[in-house]
Amino acid sequence: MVGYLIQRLLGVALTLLVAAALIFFLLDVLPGDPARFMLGINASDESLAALRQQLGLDQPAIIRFGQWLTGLMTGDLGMSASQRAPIAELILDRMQLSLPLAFGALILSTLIGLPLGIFAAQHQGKPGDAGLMGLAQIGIAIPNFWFAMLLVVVFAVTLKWLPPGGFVPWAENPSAAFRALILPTIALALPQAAILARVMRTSLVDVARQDFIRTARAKGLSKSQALWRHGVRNALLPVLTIMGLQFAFLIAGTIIVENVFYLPGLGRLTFTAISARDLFVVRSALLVLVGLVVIIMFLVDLLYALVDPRLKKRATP
Amino acid sequence: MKNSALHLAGLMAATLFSSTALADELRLGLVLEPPHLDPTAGAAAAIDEVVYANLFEGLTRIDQNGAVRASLATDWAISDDGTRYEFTLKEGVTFHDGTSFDAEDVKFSLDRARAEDSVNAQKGIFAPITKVEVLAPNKIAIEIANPQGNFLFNLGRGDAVIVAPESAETNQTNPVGTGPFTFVDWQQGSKVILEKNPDYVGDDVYLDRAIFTFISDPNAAQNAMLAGELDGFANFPAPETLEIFEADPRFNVVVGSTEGETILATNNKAEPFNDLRVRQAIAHVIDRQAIIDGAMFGYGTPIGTHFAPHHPYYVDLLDTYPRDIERAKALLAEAGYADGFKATLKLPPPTYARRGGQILAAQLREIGIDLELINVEWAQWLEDVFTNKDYDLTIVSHVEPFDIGIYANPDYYFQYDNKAFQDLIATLNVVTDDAEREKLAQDAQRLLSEDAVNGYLFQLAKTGVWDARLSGMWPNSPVEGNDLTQVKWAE
Amino acid sequence: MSTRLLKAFSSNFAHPSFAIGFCVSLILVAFALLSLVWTPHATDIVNVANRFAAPSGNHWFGTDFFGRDILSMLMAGALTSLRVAVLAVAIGMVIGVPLGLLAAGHGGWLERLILRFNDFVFAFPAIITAIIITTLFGPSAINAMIAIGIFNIPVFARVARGGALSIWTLDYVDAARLSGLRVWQISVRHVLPNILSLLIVQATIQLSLGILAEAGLSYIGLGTQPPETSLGLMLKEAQSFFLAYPMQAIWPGVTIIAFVMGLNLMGDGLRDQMDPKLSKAGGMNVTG
Amino acid sequence: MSLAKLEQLTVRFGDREVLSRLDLEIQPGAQVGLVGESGSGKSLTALTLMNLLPERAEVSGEIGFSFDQRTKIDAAQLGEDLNFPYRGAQIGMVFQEPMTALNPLMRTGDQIGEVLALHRPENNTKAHIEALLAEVDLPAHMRTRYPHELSGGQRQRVGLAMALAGEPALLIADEPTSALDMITQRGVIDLIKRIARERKMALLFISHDLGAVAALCDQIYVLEKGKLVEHGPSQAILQSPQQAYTKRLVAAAKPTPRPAFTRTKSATPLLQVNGLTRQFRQRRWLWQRPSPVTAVDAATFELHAGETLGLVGPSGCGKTSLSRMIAGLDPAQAGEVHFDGHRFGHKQGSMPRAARREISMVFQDPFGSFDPRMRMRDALFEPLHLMPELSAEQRQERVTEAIERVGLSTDMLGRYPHAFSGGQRQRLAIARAMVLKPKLMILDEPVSALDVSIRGDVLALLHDLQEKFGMAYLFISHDLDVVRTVTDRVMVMNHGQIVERGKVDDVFDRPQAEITKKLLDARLTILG
Repeated sequence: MVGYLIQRLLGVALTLLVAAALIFFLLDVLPGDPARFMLGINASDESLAALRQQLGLDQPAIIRFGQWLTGLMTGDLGMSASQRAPIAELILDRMQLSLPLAFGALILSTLIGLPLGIFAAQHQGKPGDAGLMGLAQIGIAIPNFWFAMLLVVVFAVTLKWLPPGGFVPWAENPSAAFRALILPTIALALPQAAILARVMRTSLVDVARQDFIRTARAKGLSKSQALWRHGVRNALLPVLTIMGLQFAFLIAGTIIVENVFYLPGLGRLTFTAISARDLFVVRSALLVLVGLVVIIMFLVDLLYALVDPRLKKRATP
Repeated sequence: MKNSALHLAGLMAATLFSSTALADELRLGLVLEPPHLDPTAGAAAAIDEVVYANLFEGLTRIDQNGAVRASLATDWAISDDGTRYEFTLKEGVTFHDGTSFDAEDVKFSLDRARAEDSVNAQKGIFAPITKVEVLAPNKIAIEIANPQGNFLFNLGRGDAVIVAPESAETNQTNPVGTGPFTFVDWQQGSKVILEKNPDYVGDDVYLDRAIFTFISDPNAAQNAMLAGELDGFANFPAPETLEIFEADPRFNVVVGSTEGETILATNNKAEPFNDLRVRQAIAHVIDRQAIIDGAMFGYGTPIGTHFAPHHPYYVDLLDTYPRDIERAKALLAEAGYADGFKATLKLPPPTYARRGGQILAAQLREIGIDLELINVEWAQWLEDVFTNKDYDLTIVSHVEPFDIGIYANPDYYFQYDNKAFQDLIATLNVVTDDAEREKLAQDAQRLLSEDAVNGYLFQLAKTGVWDARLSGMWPNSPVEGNDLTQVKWAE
Repeated sequence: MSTRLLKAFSSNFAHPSFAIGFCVSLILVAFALLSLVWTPHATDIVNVANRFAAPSGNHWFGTDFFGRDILSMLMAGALTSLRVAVLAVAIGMVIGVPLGLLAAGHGGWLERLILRFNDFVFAFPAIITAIIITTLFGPSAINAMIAIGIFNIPVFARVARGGALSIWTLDYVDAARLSGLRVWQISVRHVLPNILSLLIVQATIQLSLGILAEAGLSYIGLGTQPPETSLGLMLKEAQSFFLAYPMQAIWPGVTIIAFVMGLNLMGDGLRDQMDPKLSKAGGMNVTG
Repeated sequence: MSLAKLEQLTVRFGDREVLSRLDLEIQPGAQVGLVGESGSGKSLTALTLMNLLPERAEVSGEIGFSFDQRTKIDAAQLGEDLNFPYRGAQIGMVFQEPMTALNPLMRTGDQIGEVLALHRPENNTKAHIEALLAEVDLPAHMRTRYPHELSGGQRQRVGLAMALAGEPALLIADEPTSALDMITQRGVIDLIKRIARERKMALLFISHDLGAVAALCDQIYVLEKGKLVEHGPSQAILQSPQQAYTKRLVAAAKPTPRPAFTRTKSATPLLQVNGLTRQFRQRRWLWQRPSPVTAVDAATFELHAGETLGLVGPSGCGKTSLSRMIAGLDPAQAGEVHFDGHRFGHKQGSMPRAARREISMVFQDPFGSFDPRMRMRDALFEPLHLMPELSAEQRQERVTEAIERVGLSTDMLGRYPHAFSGGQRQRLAIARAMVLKPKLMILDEPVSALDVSIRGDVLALLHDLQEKFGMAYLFISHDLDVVRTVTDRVMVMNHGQIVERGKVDDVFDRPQAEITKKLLDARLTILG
């Protein structure tokens, strides 16, 4: 197990290194001068040169890449060119929104999706199943930002139960921060829950057809006992894989709903930085986003190995 | 299951109801978040929109009508030749960090702004200064090379505010000024919080606390207002939604004007726009009202030249080239483009450009000019259009006050090189007599209009939306900023 | 088209959800393609005086903020969305399927390399790729298409590899090897035809995801740009009028939902008809 | 008084009647066999007794049990809602697939314990579970294993322990050994036999294999397409079957008829295999040296032109791996092959193209050996890739000849594989192997998947071809009787090694190696 862990961790590190190189060198060839953008259209050449030197833009790319990598290790990502604040701080600051949002949606979608999927599988072919799966089809087809828009109109603008957007830091007012995240989390989670419910149902229906469920029933268990005791855990395995993949979509989703709810998340940080040509921030933020996806996939793999005894001695991932 | 869901909803409604504003708190929405908070080290208007007149003060200040008023300088005298200014400073003033304010701070600020390594975005303002001299702790003299018609106005702009040597370097994240509000917190990506300065020397402000919240998405802005999360937007980002607010008695919609001349900027050196007849043809075909209606939902004042209509020197030149398709076609034919031609139109992000561009393209198609619309981000616009002049046409709003002088620079991105115009501006810059200045400015306006240097579209409106119980908000913005000193809630 | 697929097609019409999905998709595709040659009104005119017109005989769904006919815009928008999704699927298939076949056929280090590459690309959700591309080249429908297409590559590579691996264990592949056929010849002659239906099912699913992804990217400004139109862009533009003119946002939203649901129902129906063992390989990608 | 009784049991799925009016009776302690081909309804009979029929089944008839007391159940009442306390308690069941019948995520001890908790909670102890494992000949430590850590036979024993845990009066075994190899199968059958005797438990043993049933049961029921064909004491059924169907089954269980193979061979070896070794390298972690698992360990033998060499061994012994290396399908990790003047193997690299046209192969499964998407014609032309020098006409001639040789006509070639029967496909597979007129043909279980009646024909065809063209055969089979009939010499493999070789009669009559003896003992054919 430890060996497997180390090997997978090396894989994660390699993936991140390649991702870092890709992001850095792609963005490095960009046109556009951050200094010019910061100082505006009437800035003089001397001020521009002064700022460029201050930002380290006059060094060769490979050296700057090395510096960036070192920075990634030590947590010192340098200063934002446009916002004049330490990048690591900016990113950490945004994470207090993006992480709870993504993970909250992951948890909520699991809490909604899995029980509904199990329910539908147990009532396969009955009206409850058909109704739920119909809803799930709609849930999958709804663009999440559009759904978010509807939520805002109903719960914020009309009913005024919840704020239509914005964010208060946790440290300042935890309950307000929580409140601010309710609608975005729902907007993200429900379409995901629809997907999970479908996957869970399909998987459980598949498992229910398998021989060991019949064996369990031959022991004297009722149908639903057999499904709960033997089916659900087995059915969760493929669902776990999907959840790992879904996380990538959740990360993408947070970037989109941040826009609807004007939340200061990583997506917003990235977009602001792009329009300011603040590549220092863009590359670090992108790498953090990619890193999140990679790490979650790694965790899912790990969980999979923990849940499924068959994988413990798997040779290569 | 269903019951518990209802119960949960009820619970949320009971415990999590949205907060309402404190009595003397103002929550103002801004479209763009400032990159930092030092107005002397950046061009972004968003900086001034937070700090101008609230956190930082200059020697002079601009009032809501665009007039120059006393600020840190209570009084001044100008020498007869117009090259030496002597200011008397307000006494007892301290910076927010407790350090005292005197003439040395003024000298430091101005010298810093005009220094070689200065990163001030408006270095031009300080270029004429030859000498800054401390006469006494409360007296300072500034000498300039030539007389400047709008020197006092310029000193009242955000770029010329007075900072303290102790805090100048950290103003970007922790701004320390002399204004009636002090800086409390900046939640990156979200908001900036200011509080009343108890030690302020001068008229007390009414508000105890001001929160600037950054919302770039027009729809989110609208929702935030409707849900009561914000008290107002000094300049609401989406004119199309104003009718909702106009119909709602909770809100006041105040339409003022800005210093933003929105123009179809034209590369006067690029084929075929170097031909006056082509530019005239375009001028003949532009339907300004249709653009204002379509892109800005009717908010905006048509302009015939590069000048703000609310300015006393403004001349109405809307009819220099009245809309006349036949005439436009004839001019094109004369210029050798009877079948029209293809060109590009680069559009920066704001709505006026993106939507206006589509309408303009539809209009120019009437005379056979086929525009390829290219959307660009600001940085790319600055690089391609502004710096490298690699463009045919673009739509942009020039938001600096009294900036007709840019046409005198042949290297400016319009690439307009007219000796007569350059002479006019040179004279205007040194003349101080008002009547004479007016005549020169009007001549300059006419010349631009007749040369059809650019397509002149409209003056950007300032569409303010705020709580009907608020007073003291500026309807116009003669200078970049949101002056909150007079803002108060109705009893 | 493979016979099995044809069979799945005809036998599935008994299956009501497949029939609905197929008809809805077909109507919407026809509707989109029609806009190539004809729309009720031109979409590049601006008639501000006539904006937000209510539905009428002339404008069935009314007009938008520029006074353009919403039906015509929907048709043109559906075409852009469809084009982005189709080309993204094409990118994914043209690159992903050979990679998957290669991995399954060659095995060894090449397979490991391709699997690593797959994992790597999976770490870049379309939106991140789109951000990078947009930062480099500016936003456009083409960039959205490339970003979604890149994301489709590992999806198809995975499905193709999974399907191909199960084909490679069969005796007829050995028979072909004994006949002296090389790996690529076997992949083309024997493997590809046998996993084609699997790929087609995956393609319908990626198509529906592509339409959704295009909408999302256009919504945050990374996708289609005016004066082009797409369903996602229409939603974005309609958003600010939502309170005053809700129908502006309802029409494109409903069109997206119908399109995506139609394709998904169709894909599900086809999948149900497939060899259950084979479809497992693709089953993991219900959501791409 | 019977322990369990079915009267006039009829099961329908929609219009399809899958069991009609079946009467069946099991006396306490009796061993009853239920025989029939797949689809004959024998599994449904078992599921009826367990009340595990699929929900959409429509059932009529009566079921009687007399465990503690007599019960009669109207079969129409069967279903999830029926109070049915016997499942797992009075009736235990073992299923066919050892790979899938156990929950992969649960330790075996826990799976057994689950039955105890349900029906014998007082016995739910570690000691009792270990005693149950001991009863099925498994060591106590198996309790903490997961199913994937066990072999097929071990899993089937765990399944048996689970079925026994409730101390049933009736054990139903549904094809419990069909998925196992011969030796394991024999072990499991003997085990069931012993336990049934010791526990004085009634047994309903379901199988398609009359041999297996004959080894276990004293009563036999024969089912065909849902109808009871014949039943009676085992001896009577086996010795004097009355119905045609039963006669066929009995014949099938007897050794395959022997076609008269002539045994000519040349003196020069066509194929020489020297120290051929196949290893699967398993590397657990990146930095570990891979530890090889040896599938074939230094196989050395020769094969003469025109000779038929048999290769037998239990499943997993490496016989298929060896043949694949010789055919050039898999690389060798050591050793070499001299074939018809060509050399290949570990050092020499893969098989030269010129050698390819001299070797062909016929596979076991006639359904998997043709691409379902390719017309038969194209499949038969495919080997001619190796003979680019032939003209189109010559190619056509070759294919026509091959087709006619296997007794089929060319006008069927436009069809896809699914349009042919299993026997036809195997003939076509032989035709495909013949197209190149190779010197060596590897036959990997060429008749195992075929109906008994067809086996003889196919073997005769192979014999015929060998006579005409003088090909050498490497004949791989687990069926010792077939090997004995068709081969000259035989090799026995076990754990990757050739453990015994010699003239076929010498080996079979005087086996030396342990595995050969076991293989011979495990045969379940009805002799006589």
